[in-house]
Amino acid sequence: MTIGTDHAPLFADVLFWMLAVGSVLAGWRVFRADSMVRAAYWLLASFAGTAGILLLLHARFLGLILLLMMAGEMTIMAAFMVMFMMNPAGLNPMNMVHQHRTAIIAGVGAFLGLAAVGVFGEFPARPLLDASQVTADLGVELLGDSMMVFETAGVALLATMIGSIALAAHRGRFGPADEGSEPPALVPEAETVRPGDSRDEEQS
Amino acid sequence: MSLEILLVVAAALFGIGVYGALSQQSFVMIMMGLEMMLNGAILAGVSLWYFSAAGSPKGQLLAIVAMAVMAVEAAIGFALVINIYRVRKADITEKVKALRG
Amino acid sequence: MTDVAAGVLALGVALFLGVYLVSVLDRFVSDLVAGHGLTANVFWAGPRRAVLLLLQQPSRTERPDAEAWAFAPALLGALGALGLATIPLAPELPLADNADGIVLFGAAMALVMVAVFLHGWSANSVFPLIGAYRFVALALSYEMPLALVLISAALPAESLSVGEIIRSQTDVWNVIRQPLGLPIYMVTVAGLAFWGPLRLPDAADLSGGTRAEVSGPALAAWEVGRSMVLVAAAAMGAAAFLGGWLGPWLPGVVWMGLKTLVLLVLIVWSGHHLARVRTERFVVVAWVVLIPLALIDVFLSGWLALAAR
Amino acid sequence: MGVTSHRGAGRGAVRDELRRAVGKIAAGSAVPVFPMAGVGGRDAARRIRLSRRLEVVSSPRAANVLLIAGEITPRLLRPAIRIHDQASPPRATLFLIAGGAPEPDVPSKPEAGSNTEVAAVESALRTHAIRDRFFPFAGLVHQESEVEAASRALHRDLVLAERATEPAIQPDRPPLPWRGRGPYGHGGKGMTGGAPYGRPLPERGNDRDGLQLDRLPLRIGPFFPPLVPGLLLDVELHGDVVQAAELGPNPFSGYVGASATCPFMRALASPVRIADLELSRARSHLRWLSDALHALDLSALSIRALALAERLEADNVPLISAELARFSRRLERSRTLTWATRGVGHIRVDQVGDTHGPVARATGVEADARCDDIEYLALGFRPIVHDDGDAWARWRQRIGEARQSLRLVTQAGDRRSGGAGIVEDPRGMIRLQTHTLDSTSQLLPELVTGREWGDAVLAAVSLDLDLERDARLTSVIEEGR
Repeated sequence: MTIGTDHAPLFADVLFWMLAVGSVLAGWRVFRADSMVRAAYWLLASFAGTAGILLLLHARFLGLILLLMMAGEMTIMAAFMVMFMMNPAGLNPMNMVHQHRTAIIAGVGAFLGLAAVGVFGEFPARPLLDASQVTADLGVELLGDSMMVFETAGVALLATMIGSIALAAHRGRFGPADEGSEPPALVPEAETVRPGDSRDEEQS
Repeated sequence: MSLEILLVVAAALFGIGVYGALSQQSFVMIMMGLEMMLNGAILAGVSLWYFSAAGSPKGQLLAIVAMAVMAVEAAIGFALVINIYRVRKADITEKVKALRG
Repeated sequence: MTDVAAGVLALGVALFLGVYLVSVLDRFVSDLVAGHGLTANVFWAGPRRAVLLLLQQPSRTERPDAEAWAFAPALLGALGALGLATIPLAPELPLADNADGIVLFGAAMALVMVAVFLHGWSANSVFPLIGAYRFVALALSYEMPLALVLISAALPAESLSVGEIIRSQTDVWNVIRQPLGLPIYMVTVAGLAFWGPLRLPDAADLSGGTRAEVSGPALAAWEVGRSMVLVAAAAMGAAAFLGGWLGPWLPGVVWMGLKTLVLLVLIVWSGHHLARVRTERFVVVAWVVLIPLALIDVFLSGWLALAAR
Repeated sequence: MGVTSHRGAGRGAVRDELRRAVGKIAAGSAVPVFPMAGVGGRDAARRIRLSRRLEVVSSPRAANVLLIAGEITPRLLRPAIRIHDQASPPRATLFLIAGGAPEPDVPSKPEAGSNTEVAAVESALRTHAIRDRFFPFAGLVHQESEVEAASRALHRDLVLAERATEPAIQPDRPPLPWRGRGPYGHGGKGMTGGAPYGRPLPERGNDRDGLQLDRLPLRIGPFFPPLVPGLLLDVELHGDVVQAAELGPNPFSGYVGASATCPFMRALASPVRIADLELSRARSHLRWLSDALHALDLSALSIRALALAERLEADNVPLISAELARFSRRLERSRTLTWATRGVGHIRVDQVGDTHGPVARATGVEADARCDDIEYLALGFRPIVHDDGDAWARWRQRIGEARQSLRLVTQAGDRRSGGAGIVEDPRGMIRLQTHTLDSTSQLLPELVTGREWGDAVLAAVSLDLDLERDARLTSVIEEGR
């Protein structure tokens, strides 16, 4: 099932155009959707289009990993939105936009600038010749010459995990963050909830 | 399918991302804008790898790093959203501005 | 092109047989456990029910996301088919053996989460929604062990292609070489197809969960899609841990089918014997027990693979 | 797939033939039934699980036949109508209106002309009136044994398009149009101003993790399958965590009187054979076991438990006893069952209060009216007690008591007990003089608050509530005054 540019050019071209147009359209829909769950999944669709193009470019591993990662991430985003607004589940229309004009100008400007670089820029023409070893090469590179990059990314991810848990947890760095498997009790009605508030009284 | 077209598509994705990041009120939607920009960046990187790097694996490495950045951004973003929400009860930017004073 | 057509045909036949088999097995085990006598009804009940559902009218809720609601079952079925397409059912069957098959399988199974979440969310109703985010919690916990044990299975083969993984088991099957792999994988299979003890999103305490508001053809499509994911996952288990088509005397396809059947029987049996676990307890177990075990599995398999070189 | 079809020559006829052929295939499948139990209909509604021709579905959406067993009281009427309209066409309703809503516990005839019989006739008349007024197309049977055949006939006629689907009872009004202002129709200022579709946006409240999230108010019942019929529960959900729970009114109260067929009720006034009492108790516990297994998605095992309960008679006690021993060993050894129920719905000793029966005994309170009964003491009766107080303890408690009851049946011979105005029924103590109504259901809101929905349901199931019994006790005590 290796579909690539060298197999059937017409087929690959048609597929590419479908994926490219689909990806951009889905990307546009992300910010026009009136519900965040829809927005999250339009973004996933946009990523899926990109992933398809990566597959066409023989970056198979990257394309599949992109899809795999985004499936999880976008579902978490969607779940977040449901969590913050069960009205119910963000199915009611919303206005999520502000400073519209500035944003459009900036977006169009970025597009024009980058597209100009793409069209008029000079890039060396040294295309990929042998697509059979792409994934293996990437593996060797990751655990060979670029081990440092790989390791740095790994450590950064670990730091992120720790940092985000510390940030998101109920009590911050110095206190119990609802530890253990016992579910925390319900917090009684309080006007403001700050770290440390209302926890003590319910434990007594 | 040529390098120019691929780069234009990537630029379009990036531009949409810029628009989204600037126009949205909700933190999570702003994060989606950032991800959209990274989406364009990944596409551009892989296109360049395919057409002008002779398949050197370092080009793919760039895309992997971009994905790691995306994961970090999402995780930290969600954590910040929860934290701000916890402290200020706001999940959109304008509420935070209003509470600044 | 004829190769592709033959492959698609083989895939279709395998999926159809697999889904039918799941329906027969489910009735069979259910009747056995319930103490009913066994009758030929086991073979007809599934198709009859499918036809009945096709005659039923689809239901409507107030303001659903209609597109997503219709899309979710289709996506689930497509993912099952895609997952099965990565697995070569026999050495001579075309279409399958993708060079990165196991990553493609992983990506397809990760997208199951999207299908289930959309299915629950788009109905605009409470219990389906609760089912949907139950599944998010469940899926985020089993994805990691699933990916890790599949990677371990790929280590001795030094390839991400499922065909190579099967060939690497010529001497000894992965189930013996990596004893931790198959049990962990089977837990994640139950999660993938939300079957048996991990039937959390469609559970009885949610009155059917994500499918509580669904009826008619959509319900039939959803159940068929779920069975397709189950079949794909069981076939992958047979390929990655039980040596796929390898085996004496019989043709490869038969071996593959038999091994898949064994895993299907295990899962279906568990569905009628094991109580549904609680979401939070499963999440704890997945992160505290399954992931470390899967990591140990990766290290041991990697070490063995290096030693064998 | 409407039921109207153009009967004509040519293609229409071919299509009709095809439709018939397909319909015949579908007619052979198990009938998807959604049971709704009113007064006195709970056992009949449960027993349809035993039929292989009928399939109990968990949601009315998937049902073809809605079974309404027993009397629909006014509080049950609106929910029943809503469920009827939710069922996807083709749909049909089947009423089971027994002449006197007999309980199958003990085959004894009520004395002619008694209050019970009069009440039963009145109840049947009321249900007929409801059927005539709201469900004019519904089928009707008088015997539980006819339910299967009648459901199948309805189902067959429906899928063969020989019977029109029942129209919705309430008009299907579309939700209010979105009265939005502002450029995005979002209602004005902010992200979600206004009241979408005429509904206010949810209020926010603190969740248990200190976040302010949207609350989702929800009314559960009275026909929510995993919970007991008639239970109305107003909950407020945060995600799937129950934030607040409030018990609704008992829809049966005022509509059930003393039942002369229930051996425990008779034992209040006059001595009844201990064997009858204990058989009845064992049956009740096994029926509960069936319900609890059903709520855990173990429908095949649930059928097995129910079959034990329904087969249990005075002459096959040793056989059933042996089967139950095997079955209970299997359940008690099940790791997943333990895992699912241990620590769920934990009741502290100080919460027990007025509660008695197995729920109290599973919390370590050794309260049992049988302890004060000489006849029982002569049989060497000692109550079973567990201390854990969680759902798993209650599971083991009831299974243990069912086995103990079967032992007592074999020992009891012709001994009789009762007549002292106090009796221990499967759910607790009934006392005529001092009015202490069992308050197990009052425990429920406290047990489910702060729990995830799955745990909340398991906790509720483990209490073995019976709202009909509650209503009956109230009426008996009021009559006694």
